[in-house]
Amino acid sequence: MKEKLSELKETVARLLKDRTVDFFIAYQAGHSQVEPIPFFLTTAEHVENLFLNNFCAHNLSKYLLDYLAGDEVVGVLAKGCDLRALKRLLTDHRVERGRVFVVGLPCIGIYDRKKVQEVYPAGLVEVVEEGEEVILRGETGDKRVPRKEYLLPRCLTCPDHNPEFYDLLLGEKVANGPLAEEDYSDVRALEEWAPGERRRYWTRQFERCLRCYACRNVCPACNCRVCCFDVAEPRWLGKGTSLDEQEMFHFTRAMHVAGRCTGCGECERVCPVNIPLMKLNKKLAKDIGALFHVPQAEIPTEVEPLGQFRLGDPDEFN
Amino acid sequence: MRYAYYPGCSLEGTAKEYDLSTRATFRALGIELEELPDWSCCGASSAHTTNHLLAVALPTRNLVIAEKQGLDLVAPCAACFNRLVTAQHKMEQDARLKGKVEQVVEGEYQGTVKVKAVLEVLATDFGVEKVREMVTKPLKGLRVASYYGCLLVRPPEVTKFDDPENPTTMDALVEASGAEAVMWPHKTECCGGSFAFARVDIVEKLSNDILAAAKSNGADCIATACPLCQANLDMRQKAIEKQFGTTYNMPIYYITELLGLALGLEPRSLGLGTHMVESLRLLREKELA
Amino acid sequence: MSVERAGTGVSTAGWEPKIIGFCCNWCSYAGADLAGTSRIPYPCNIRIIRVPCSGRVNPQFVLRAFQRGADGVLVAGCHPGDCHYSTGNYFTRRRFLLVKRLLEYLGIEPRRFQVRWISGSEGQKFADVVAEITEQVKALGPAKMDKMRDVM
Amino acid sequence: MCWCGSNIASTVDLDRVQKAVEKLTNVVHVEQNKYTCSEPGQAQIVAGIREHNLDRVVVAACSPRMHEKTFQRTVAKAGLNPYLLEIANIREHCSWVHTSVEEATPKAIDLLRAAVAKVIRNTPLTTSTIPVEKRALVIGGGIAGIQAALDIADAGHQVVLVEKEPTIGGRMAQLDKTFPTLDCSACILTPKMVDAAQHPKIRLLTYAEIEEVGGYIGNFEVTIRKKARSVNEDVCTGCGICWSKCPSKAPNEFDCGLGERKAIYIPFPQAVPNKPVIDRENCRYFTKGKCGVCKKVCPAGAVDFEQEDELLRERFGAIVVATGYELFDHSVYGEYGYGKYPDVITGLEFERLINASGPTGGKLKRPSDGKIPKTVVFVKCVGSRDEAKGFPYCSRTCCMYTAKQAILLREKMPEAEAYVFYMDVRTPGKGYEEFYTRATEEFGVNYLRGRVARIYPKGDQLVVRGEDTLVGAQVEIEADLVVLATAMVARRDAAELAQRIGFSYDQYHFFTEAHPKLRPVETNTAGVFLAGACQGPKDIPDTVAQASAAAVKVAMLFSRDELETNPMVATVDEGTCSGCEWCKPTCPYGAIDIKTIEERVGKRTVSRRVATVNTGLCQGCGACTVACRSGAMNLKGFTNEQILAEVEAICL
Repeated sequence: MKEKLSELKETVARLLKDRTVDFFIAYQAGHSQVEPIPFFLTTAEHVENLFLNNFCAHNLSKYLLDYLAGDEVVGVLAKGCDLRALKRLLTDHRVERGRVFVVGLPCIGIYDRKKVQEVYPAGLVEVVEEGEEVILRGETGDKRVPRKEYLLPRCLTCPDHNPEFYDLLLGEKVANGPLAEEDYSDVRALEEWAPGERRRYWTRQFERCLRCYACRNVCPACNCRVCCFDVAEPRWLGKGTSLDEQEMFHFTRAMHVAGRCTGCGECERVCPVNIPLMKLNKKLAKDIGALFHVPQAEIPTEVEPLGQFRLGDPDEFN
Repeated sequence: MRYAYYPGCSLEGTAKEYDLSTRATFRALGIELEELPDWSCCGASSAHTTNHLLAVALPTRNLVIAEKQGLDLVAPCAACFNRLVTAQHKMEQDARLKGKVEQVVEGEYQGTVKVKAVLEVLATDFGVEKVREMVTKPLKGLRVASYYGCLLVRPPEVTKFDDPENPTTMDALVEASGAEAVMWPHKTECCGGSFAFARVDIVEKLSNDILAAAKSNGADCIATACPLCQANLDMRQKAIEKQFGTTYNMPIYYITELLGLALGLEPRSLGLGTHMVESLRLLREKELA
Repeated sequence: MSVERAGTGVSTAGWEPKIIGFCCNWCSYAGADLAGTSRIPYPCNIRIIRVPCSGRVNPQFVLRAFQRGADGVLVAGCHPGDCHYSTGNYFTRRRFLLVKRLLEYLGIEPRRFQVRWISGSEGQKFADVVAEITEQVKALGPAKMDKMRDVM
Repeated sequence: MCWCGSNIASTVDLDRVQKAVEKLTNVVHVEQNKYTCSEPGQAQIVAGIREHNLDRVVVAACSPRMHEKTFQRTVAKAGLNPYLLEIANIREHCSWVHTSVEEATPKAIDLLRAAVAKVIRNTPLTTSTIPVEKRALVIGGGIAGIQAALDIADAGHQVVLVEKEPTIGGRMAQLDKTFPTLDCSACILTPKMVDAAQHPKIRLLTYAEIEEVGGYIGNFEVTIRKKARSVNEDVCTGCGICWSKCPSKAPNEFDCGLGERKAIYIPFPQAVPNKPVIDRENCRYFTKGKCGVCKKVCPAGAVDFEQEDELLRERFGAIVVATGYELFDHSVYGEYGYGKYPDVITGLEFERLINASGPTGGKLKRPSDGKIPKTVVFVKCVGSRDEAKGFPYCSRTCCMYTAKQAILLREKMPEAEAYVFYMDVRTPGKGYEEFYTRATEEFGVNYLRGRVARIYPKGDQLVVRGEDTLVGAQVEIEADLVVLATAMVARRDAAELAQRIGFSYDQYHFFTEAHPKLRPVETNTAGVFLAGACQGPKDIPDTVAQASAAAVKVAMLFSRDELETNPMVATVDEGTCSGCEWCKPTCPYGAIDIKTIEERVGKRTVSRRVATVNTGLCQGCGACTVACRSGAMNLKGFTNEQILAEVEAICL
């Protein structure tokens, strides 16, 4: 991915210069190699600060919501997963296609900062891919590890190594196809537990919640103009932090993205207390697939699964 | 093309001509038949009126053998065909029954073999057009009423063969042989079937209707694809004529006899000349034999 | 919410469960009315909230009920095909098929949350459903969400 | 709080409830009375409101389905908005189903607490009004449409009657005589057709179809396609020279194809309007480019080859759908010859063959060779009551018209034999059973109970083989003509029309009434009514009755200048709405649209999409509110705030 940096710089510079875009959203270097941060460019002079490596996880298209009131054309760098997020925003009529210029970025996987830092708490220089393995090259030497184990979860089952559509593609398309099939094994495992055990499990998770709303803020499906958690009346959610409010929050969040979640897992990645939010999202995705025959890969759909019905839907309510 | 061949008991007895003509015609067309080793009774017509398990088990035994042979199965006799496909249908619908039957026949039934009637093999698998091309002695001037009877077409969800009310497969083959297929309404009327032994009066009435309909629609003869139909119409024709005071003198052929003839085969090699109603005279009159 | 009594040390003597029933105005509420006019007795634990259609029942209402201490929740609507508004209960069905599974996944005893189709002529069925749910919830014991902490 | 005599008071300790309720915040006054719904009871409420200056009222009594409207009127009498009232149902849901005071009393307190929690969040709701365009659209010019149009017009309202054929009259015009009186169909129908054409309040649009329907009750916007007739209706006098000189012929649809007509034609002599139409597919001028005889001979110069389809946009306050039925296509019955035997005909074809203005001049001649039939077999339930090849429902009219046709046959030709194969004989109608009895006894029609298994030709006859289940024997009848009583089925374009207008239809594509018993002529779309066989198989008396009922519904609607809308409708908080549109597909009435609003953001004006609810269409189900994640969509009278408050009050 790094190798595409110079092409990215040229491209962004050109787009800004010829006014194809009014500004551009990409990445810049963060505190370390494993923590790139978003970068908002308004002039071509800033392209030298652009940064790109295989830790660029952030979905940048969500920032488009900050530029709704206006007529600027915004350029955005998008991987396959980011494009699905953008599709979510387009399907929800939150962003107009005409106001986005998509620079597509083929991607074969982003590495999980937390996992890499367990091996290399500091001083990582770069990650070099070698077939099934990766070399974590650091100041204190190389470590060779199995590639699959260090990728973000979403990258394992990613169906879109190339973005589905774009206005311009960086480099060549890469070979497509997920590394692993989504089998919902983590969801199934939890389903097997005794109800009391499951209750205790979720209590432990929700107890930690700080109600920082990072999961919501990063989520492409959570794109309401006004979030129900932020209004005073009706009081959908209490302001205090208590276990029951936390549970109410997580239940509501999960239901609000049910059938709409793109499966990017950003919510879980950004959670400061490591609540396994994808275990909730995937549970709903799995049930929606089984009950209504809408597989995760088809989301975003033209009409959301909960906004439609079939006369022959399963009925267990009698 | 190669098929497993299930003659069934009729083709070794009353319908010897059907056996002869089927084998001869298929050979002439280049369709290979391999007789099912150690085949046994299909159960018609008594098994399904006395014991439902037996009615499925008997044909299944033969199906299991055919599966080992790995070929699709041709059953010229309409009753055999009907019993075989009925057994397949029943086991498809009922897994418990299938388990029981497998126990009885001491073998596993996979459902991999397709059971076919002679008409289907000739018209669909081989192809009407190819038959037409291979005809050397077109049966010009012969007016044939194609009589299908009931067992080939009913029940339609089981036999999955042609239109149950107005089938046309045999008519197409008749036309391919150079003869004229007569349009008539009794193609699938009941001939009385095995009632021949218990209620001769009914069989005579029903068969008379069929003969009368064929005659009034201008047919010289009737073509069949079922030993029982052939037997009722042929063997009882004299008695019927007596009973109803009429004269038909209408030969009842197997479709394979007519096709064999059109392909240039010797009439005797097809079994012609051994029917109850003189079968060669008409052909000679028309200068076809 | 589904924490079993055993081990909590909370005394349940004299405890009666509280069950909230969301009933659609046209079928299930009328069914409950019919149970009344026919004098069919049923346990007193249910409190009915009238909604125009079962499709009006937001899953958040259900969770709020549990959050505030309800021991059971019933959502009742017209039978599929009979909705006064043609299609409302088809959405109800989809939505609550998921909610029920999600609640169960969160460890909430599924018998505490039920969806039933009860028509305006099914007074007896309404009474039977209430009796059934009450009995089940009684067997499960109290379900206050914030009691969870005690278990930990 | 109502005692309801002892109905409530004997099971609920109302004094204890009163003590509990008095303590609730916002509650300033509690009182009990014996019968709240009685005059004195209501007067007490009015007095209470005035005395204590109340702005919200809770009545704890019977079901709101019983007396909510009553008490809304009561509080309105005291000057309060009627929607500032809530009912706590402590009778049906409490005192009547719980036996002990100890059980019922705490529950009653909870129910009151919930009602109080809700009522303080009630807001005054006003029924807005929408104007009513007092013009009705009637779709379909058969007897149903004609009757509805005449009744609405006689009530003093403008009607546009749209018919897709060149003439009105519909199926009834094709019939010969009508049961059970045997009066001539044309004799009773044609005067009505003329009335419809001459009525000053009715505008006929024949040879026209509905293209598009928008709007809602009181205010429908309809686009009507007036197909090119190729004849200027204003000029044409209907003299008939054109069709007598026209050289091209085509099968006459009106005679079920049994006779012929010209390419420029009127379907039958009494057609209304008596103005011909050119069938361009069969016209020599349009197919070959030369001819023009009609144009040359027309003394009025009415023939216009250049005429094009015309689109009319009209406003209506109500729509009556009366599009009728079609006959089941019996060619799926192989045993009856796949529709290929010319002498196996339908009941409607029989009507044309015995009709004096039919293709045979009223002499019953069979289609194949024109011979006069001596033996006619009638077969009932062809396509009806047959799940295998047709439909499971009963077509309702066949028993009677078969009896009629058999009688007509025997009356006209006493030497002919009539046989009827039937499953049951159903005669529920005035004079119907007597009529059937006349068929069998007076006219000697042979009724055979059983299905026909097969029909096949024999010589120039048809053998009908069936079973006589009463005798237990097979019967074979050698017939000259077989008449099939084929099922009445929905028109093939019925579903499409229903979708275009926006109401529902059943699995057979018959239009669905709003309630099978109590609202038989309304659809679930306000302002759209049904008449005749488009709603289900029907005979003429039932059709006319339904048409008049639909007309009354329209007249009722038009008796008001403005309509009060249901105030409990969905409403959008535009500030919150993201315009995501996910609410839209949940609305069964198509009441949600998206509009663009402008707002100031900083220094500039930007536009933004938000949902908007058409209060004329919204019925207040609230499905949209749950689809809305942000809560921008809310339902007046059942708001999120109110329901959450009820939940919390009960759980206290």
